[in-house]
Amino acid sequence: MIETETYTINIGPQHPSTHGGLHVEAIMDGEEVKDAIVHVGYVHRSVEKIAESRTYAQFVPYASRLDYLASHLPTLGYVQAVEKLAGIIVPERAEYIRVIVSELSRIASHMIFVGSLAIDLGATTGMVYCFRDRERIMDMFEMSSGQRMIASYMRLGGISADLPESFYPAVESFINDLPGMIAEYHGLISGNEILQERCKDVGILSAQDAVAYGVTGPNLRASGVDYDLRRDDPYGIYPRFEFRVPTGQNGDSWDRFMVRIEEMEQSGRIIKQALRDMPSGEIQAKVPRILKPEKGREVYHRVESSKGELGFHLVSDGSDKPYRVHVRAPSFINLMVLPLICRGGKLQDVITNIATLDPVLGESDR
Amino acid sequence: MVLNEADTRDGSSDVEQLEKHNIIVTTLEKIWNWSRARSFWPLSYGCNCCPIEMMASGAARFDIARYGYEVFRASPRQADLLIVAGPITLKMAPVVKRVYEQMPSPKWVLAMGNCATSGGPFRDGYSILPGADTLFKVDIFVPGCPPRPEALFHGLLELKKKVERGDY
Amino acid sequence: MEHLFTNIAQILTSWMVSLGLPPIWADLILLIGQWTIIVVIVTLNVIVLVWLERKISGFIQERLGPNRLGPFGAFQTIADAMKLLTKEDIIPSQADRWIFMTAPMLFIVIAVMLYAVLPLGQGMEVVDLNVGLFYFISLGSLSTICLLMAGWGSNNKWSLLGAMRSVAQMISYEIPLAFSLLGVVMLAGSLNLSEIVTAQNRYWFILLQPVAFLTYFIAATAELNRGPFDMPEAEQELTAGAYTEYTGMRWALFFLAEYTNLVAVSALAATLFFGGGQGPWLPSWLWIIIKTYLIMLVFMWMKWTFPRIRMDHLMSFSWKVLIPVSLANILITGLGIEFFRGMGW
Amino acid sequence: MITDMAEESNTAKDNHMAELAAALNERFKPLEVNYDQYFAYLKIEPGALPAVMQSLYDDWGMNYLGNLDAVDYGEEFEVVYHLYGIPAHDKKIAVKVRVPRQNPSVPSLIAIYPTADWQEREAYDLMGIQFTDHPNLVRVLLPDDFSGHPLRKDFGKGV
Amino acid sequence: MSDQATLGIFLLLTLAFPVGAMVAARLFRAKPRPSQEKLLPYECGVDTKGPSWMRYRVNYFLYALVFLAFDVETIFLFPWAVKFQQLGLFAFIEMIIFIAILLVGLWYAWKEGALKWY
Amino acid sequence: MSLMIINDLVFVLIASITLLSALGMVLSRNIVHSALALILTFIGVAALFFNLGAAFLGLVQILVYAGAISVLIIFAIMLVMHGEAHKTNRFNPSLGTHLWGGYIAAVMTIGLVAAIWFSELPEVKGRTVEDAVGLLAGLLLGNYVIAFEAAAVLLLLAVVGAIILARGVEEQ
Repeated sequence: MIETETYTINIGPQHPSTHGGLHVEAIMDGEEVKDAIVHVGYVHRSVEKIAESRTYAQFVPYASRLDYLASHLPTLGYVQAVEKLAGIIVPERAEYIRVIVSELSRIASHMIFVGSLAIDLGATTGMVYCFRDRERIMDMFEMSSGQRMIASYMRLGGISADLPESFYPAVESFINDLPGMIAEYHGLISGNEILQERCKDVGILSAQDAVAYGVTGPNLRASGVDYDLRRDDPYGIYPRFEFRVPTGQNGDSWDRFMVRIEEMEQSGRIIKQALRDMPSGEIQAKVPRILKPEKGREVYHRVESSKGELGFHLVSDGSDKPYRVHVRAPSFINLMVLPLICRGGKLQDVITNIATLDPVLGESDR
Repeated sequence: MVLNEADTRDGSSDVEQLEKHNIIVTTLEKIWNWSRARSFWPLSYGCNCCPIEMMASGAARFDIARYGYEVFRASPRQADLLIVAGPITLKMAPVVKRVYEQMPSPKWVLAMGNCATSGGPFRDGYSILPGADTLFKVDIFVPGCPPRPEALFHGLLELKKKVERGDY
Repeated sequence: MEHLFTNIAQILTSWMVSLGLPPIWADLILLIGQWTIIVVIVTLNVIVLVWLERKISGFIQERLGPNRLGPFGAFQTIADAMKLLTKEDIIPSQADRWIFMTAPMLFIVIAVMLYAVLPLGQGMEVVDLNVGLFYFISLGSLSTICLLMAGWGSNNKWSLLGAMRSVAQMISYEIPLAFSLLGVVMLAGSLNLSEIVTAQNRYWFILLQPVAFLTYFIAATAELNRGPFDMPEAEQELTAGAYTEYTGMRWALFFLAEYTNLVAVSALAATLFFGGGQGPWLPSWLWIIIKTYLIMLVFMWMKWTFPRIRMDHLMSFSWKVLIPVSLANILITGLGIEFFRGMGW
Repeated sequence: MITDMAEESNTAKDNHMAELAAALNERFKPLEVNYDQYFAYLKIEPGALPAVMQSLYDDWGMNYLGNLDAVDYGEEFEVVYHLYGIPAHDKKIAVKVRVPRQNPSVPSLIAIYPTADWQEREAYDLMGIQFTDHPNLVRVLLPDDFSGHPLRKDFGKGV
Repeated sequence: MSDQATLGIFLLLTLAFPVGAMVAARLFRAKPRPSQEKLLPYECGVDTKGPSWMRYRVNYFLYALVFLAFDVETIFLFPWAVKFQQLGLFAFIEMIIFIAILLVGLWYAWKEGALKWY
Repeated sequence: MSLMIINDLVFVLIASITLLSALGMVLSRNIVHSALALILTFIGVAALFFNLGAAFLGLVQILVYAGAISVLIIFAIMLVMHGEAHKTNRFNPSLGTHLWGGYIAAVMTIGLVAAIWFSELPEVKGRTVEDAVGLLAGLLLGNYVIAFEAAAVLLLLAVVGAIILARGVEEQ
């Protein structure tokens, strides 16, 4: 007589907690999510096509606009891919500076993750605290490159400018304060029982599913898979640093949160070591003004971005412009599991799950 | 994209209609514009880098709340100001258009960042509209990629002057 | 000072009677005066409260908050209110027109009606109803209907979902709210609010009924749809919940009613647990304002600190924790009273 | 000195990839095997794709499809699959299939790698590759009413 | 005047308050001719799918039921609480029995999962 | 104008609002409108209680009927809602049902009017009960204690029965 009927509710594209243009069609039965259909592409800016009409060097700013929360990481991926393609060897000092800014980017990105999780769950104050601390990183980026957020700081074969003197005290004091900031997040955000209840056992992603769906980055590690490209497929000078790869056990939202918090600590460690070991010297390799890699060469280079495996597939046709650029965007692939982890949960869990998957739509949609 | 001007600009009340015919002195309109200019409630809309700077402008260091513009509304029904932060893609265009339509008059649009003003670096792309003004009338353009929060404030304060003049 | 307002009222009445007005007309005029004062206070208070909330949220978030318009940004809310007055009124075409239109109006009516029995100082209540406390609870239960009307009338999924959720929430928290007040009633032996205040001559009931106060506070937060329990307007989840489709003045009425309810609930807490207008040096009406504001500060503090609770936790918290606790509180209060009476105190 | 070290390790990588390529050649008898210091490239017929992938998954531990994309080579499209294993090991294989422009149809890999779902949709969306047996091959990034496949070299608007 | 008369007049006055506010708003607010799109329901900027007045699950109803039982209980409890100090021990025990019977109801609802939210 | 007349006028006003909303409840084609009209009826009855000086009973009417039962009814409507609830009121389907309903209503009304007409009502004019709540408590826990406890059992049975029914509904 009375079978409940399902209904569809559109979360997004214009919704405060979809981090931009994400559209989730939730098929609901009462408050329970029966299924979810994810629509992306609302920020599809045709980056891959534009790349084919830009020279290799001109694409660097576009790369940094992929993941705008941690703009150094996609830039790093792209310049290293081109360096692989053209066989450029980067000076030592530039490598160290790249590591420092990349890891700072990772911390900034994770800070936004913590803040946006807090605000998505209704705790506005948590967001403000994270942004307050992120401002210090933005200051450092501004010192080094002149831009706060989207610093196209890296160049093919090096970096655009050496670090200014004021950068060192800033980064040192930041690294020293980092444990205090994390303690504050624990006190305000993760120490809150309401938040814990909303995250624990919500959106469980098993290790098998995570691997099968190609989930990478902190989301994969939260599911208990110990896989970090910085250690397992090292690039740049990462093998020289000592750090731990944090993993979770359950693969729920709480683990995804805690893994990121711990990654911030580990990034702090890496920056400390990099500052200690950084040599002086050149910051830019000799790169021809018009770079023309060998015809027919192709390369797939991947880095561990703050969201997961960020890969660049470059194909060269011997001209000064890439023949094909494909970006393997971790957010895009990670979002694929959203229906999987939302199924059977509550409507409010969808919000938690989107927040803890931490997609960046600019990167996802390219 | 066709501009739908039917309800966009002429959002004037009875009293203002009278004012247009010079029947009532413009004091009342001045008062309304004074309050409108000081109380922009932005819609929390955004789809790229710029919203992050928008969020940063709400946070501790920049604090948009000083001007009273911090009331970010989730529903366009209660918003006055659409900050178009980020590129408008072909897929997003009908959504932005509708969100804009659904805001109550009087309403304003601020195009934040290069993408929203002109398409920015992605102008050459096949899936981008060259600026928000192809969809609706934009009151203030704030360039930058992304603009700093200070730039956003500057834009807002310019818009405030504009609204206070009744120039909208 | 203490009897300032009551004296003014008396003088006015006798003056009007001396002019040859029948006493009943004098009463009526006085009532209209009282009503006007209450409405003005309610409206002004909301303006102050919104400003205060923005300032406090700024303080909590290491920001400044509004500071450009007027001293310390105090006129910010006035600008907002005036702007809301001039906003377009959208009634969506699919809405259930009359229900959509009347819901916010009834909501504010119920909120203002609560003030009819609140003692705003010694002898300063509009009606000294001898079932005042019960009046408060009964009338409060009606506001669920208004939210339902708003949700249904909007004919929007977010609205209806928000409304259904908040009704489920409000009915669940109404029970512990009523139960937590029973302890106070047992001690005071009356439902009359001014008699409850008098009964606290020796001790404030917060000392005798701390558990009841906690239960009341939590349940009241849920009834007010505030803080961690803001289900009808869960911005990050339901866009704006039951209020999604409301614009301009209609939305402002909802907003006004929410803050009006906040003041009423805080004033009731001050009356029941903190001795109402009792306190040294200052007149009673000032004391009640101070106490009310202090309680409201705690409400704001909670709102700006906690994340939003999940619906199922919210419901089970009421039914599985608060109701048993408040029942146990009644039992213990009863036992305590019996015990002390047995001891002959 | 550091460059020396890098070169040394590069030759080691080359050798390793050469061995891998030889092993692949023996196992699958592909159209063409190739390698550089980062990948062993395996070029096969589209029809053989599911079988090859299945045995790479089962026997070689390549359980992680890192990347899937398509390149427009004029007369033909090339679909490239970059495979890795989790937990990490040193086999890195890129599988390539070439399909004619007239009928760009490739078997879908969803059954083996669920992660291929959106990536195949993306290749369909932007490059127009038809993945047979894909349960829901619709546009993912572009609006449904968009006409054409923009990443093809003959698509109009690329400046 | 009697209490109820005062309340009645107060109610009438209060009814005038939102009406007055809406009239003031009507006088001053902007009145453009709304477009069709403006009057559509807002659902994150896309078309809503299916009817918005949809069927809800039974758990709302169950909560309302248990609520009703307890609401009626409150009504019995309030007079008792008022007179508690005069009524004596016997009334106290009667009330404990009364509450206990209702607690059985709560326990049953709990056990049967009527208090589960889904 | 004496107070009596005002009193009568108020009574007529409240009674007509109550009756009109009752009519609206029956005649409305939209079931939710019916429910809302029913709430108005309840409030009207509460106002009648107030008018008679029985504030406590009036408040009980508001709390239980307008505040709780109406929510229950609306939730029940939401539970059985189907597509076009705003057009169809499920409870007035056919002419036959209308006739039967009208017949029963007429019989009940006549019975009620007759009962009021023929019974001798005691004169209560000018008597107000000061402490109605206290008296009520005394009676409930004194003379009528069996009825009081029976009410509890009744409520328990209502809860249990409703849960069993609802479970059955859910399983279908």
